[in-house]
Amino acid sequence: MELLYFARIRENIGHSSETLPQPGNVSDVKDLIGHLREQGDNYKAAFENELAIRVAINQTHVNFDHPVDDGDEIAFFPPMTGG
Amino acid sequence: MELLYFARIRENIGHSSETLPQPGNVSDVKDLIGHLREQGDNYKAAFENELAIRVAINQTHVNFDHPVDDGDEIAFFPPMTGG
Amino acid sequence: MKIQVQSQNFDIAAEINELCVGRKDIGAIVTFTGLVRDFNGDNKIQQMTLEHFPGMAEKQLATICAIACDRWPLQGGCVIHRYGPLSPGEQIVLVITLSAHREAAFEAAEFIMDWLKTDAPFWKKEQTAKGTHWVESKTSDTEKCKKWRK
Amino acid sequence: MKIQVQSQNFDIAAEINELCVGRKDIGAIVTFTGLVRDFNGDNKIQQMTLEHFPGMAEKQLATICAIACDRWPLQGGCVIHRYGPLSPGEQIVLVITLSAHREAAFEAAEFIMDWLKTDAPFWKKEQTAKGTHWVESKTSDTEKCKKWRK
Repeated sequence: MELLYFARIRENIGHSSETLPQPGNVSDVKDLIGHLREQGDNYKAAFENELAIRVAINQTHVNFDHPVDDGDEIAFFPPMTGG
Repeated sequence: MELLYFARIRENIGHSSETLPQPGNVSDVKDLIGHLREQGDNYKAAFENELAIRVAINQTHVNFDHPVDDGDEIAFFPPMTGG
Repeated sequence: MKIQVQSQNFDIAAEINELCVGRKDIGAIVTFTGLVRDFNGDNKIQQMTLEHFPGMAEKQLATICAIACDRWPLQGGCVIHRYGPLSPGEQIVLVITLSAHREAAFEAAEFIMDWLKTDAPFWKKEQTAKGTHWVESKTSDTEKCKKWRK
Repeated sequence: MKIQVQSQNFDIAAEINELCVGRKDIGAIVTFTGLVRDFNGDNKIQQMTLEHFPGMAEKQLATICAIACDRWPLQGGCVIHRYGPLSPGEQIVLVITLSAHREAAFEAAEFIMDWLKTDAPFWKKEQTAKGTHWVESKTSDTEKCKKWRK
């Protein structure tokens, strides 16, 4: 899976993208967030507050219970503040 | 009193302004309209439908029961259609 | 707010620039431009002529803008209304509102347009292949205006 | 509707002209321009940087515009959103809506702005004398967006 990070989440983590083979115990967005939180303090900070996280799979907004697939592009970002 | 006519009312009457000494029996707008209606078919046509007449005295909208004075500028026009 | 009643055309960009130049406190600019359409219902419009009541037109526009400034936190704006003969595609009216916040700018511009339609002394005459006629005022415009009284 | 996400500035007059040139069926043009303000609450802003998600930003703007076109009788329009570093006074976003009727043009422009604020992947970072910080999303923006769901 291709992971993308934007804005505060990108800054917390320290990079804007990475490729990750789908972990065996990860079947939805919530699982993936749980997995990422274990990857270090930078990830822990990035994903600490679930209310401040938005997810898009293949550029479409999804909820945390949406399944993830190894071929997906999964983007994490804070609530949007454009306009 | 200085009378001004605009748009359809001006066209019905045939001129855009006239000066009229205040008639003795005219004390408000309604009286004035009644007086003007007697001045010929052109005036009759102009003032036939009261719902289609708006009045401004000295450039301020007024109702038909507003008093008129010899020094007033009194404008008659149809409902507005600008914008 | 700047009020102008004129026969000549106007330039939206120049008006925005005049209002905003050097300012950094404005968050939102809303503009409304009204144009002459080539159709009104089934009638193909060849030309439109706008008659107005000089003096009172400016006075009414100034009153409408003063009410808007009282009701919304505006940082400026303008209303320009043309008169005289106009062809389809030509600009009739421009309203610009400036505010720190978009909601105020949107609402004030719509308010000014709604009131202007029923309260500013302008009258439209349309010329079609069948002849000329005065445009009737719309009940819907009076209704739109009433909604602001709440 | 034309959608553009770009770092360079835009020219309102040129955009209106591109949309309207040669047309005589348009009655109303509404434009909304969002600008960088020099204050956000008590913080004096030195610079703002807009980050975006390329690809998804255009996609979301196109979706919002498609919903607007479905809901109101629009005759065209555009949305231009900038990204990158911007100084106070600079333009951020432009929405233009064209319609035969003013109400549709006003409502559609406001709708697009309200949705764009909560649904288009852009993030603002402000630079003040105290340092930089990400702008928090506003509950009021989410509320404004909800009102259109009725």
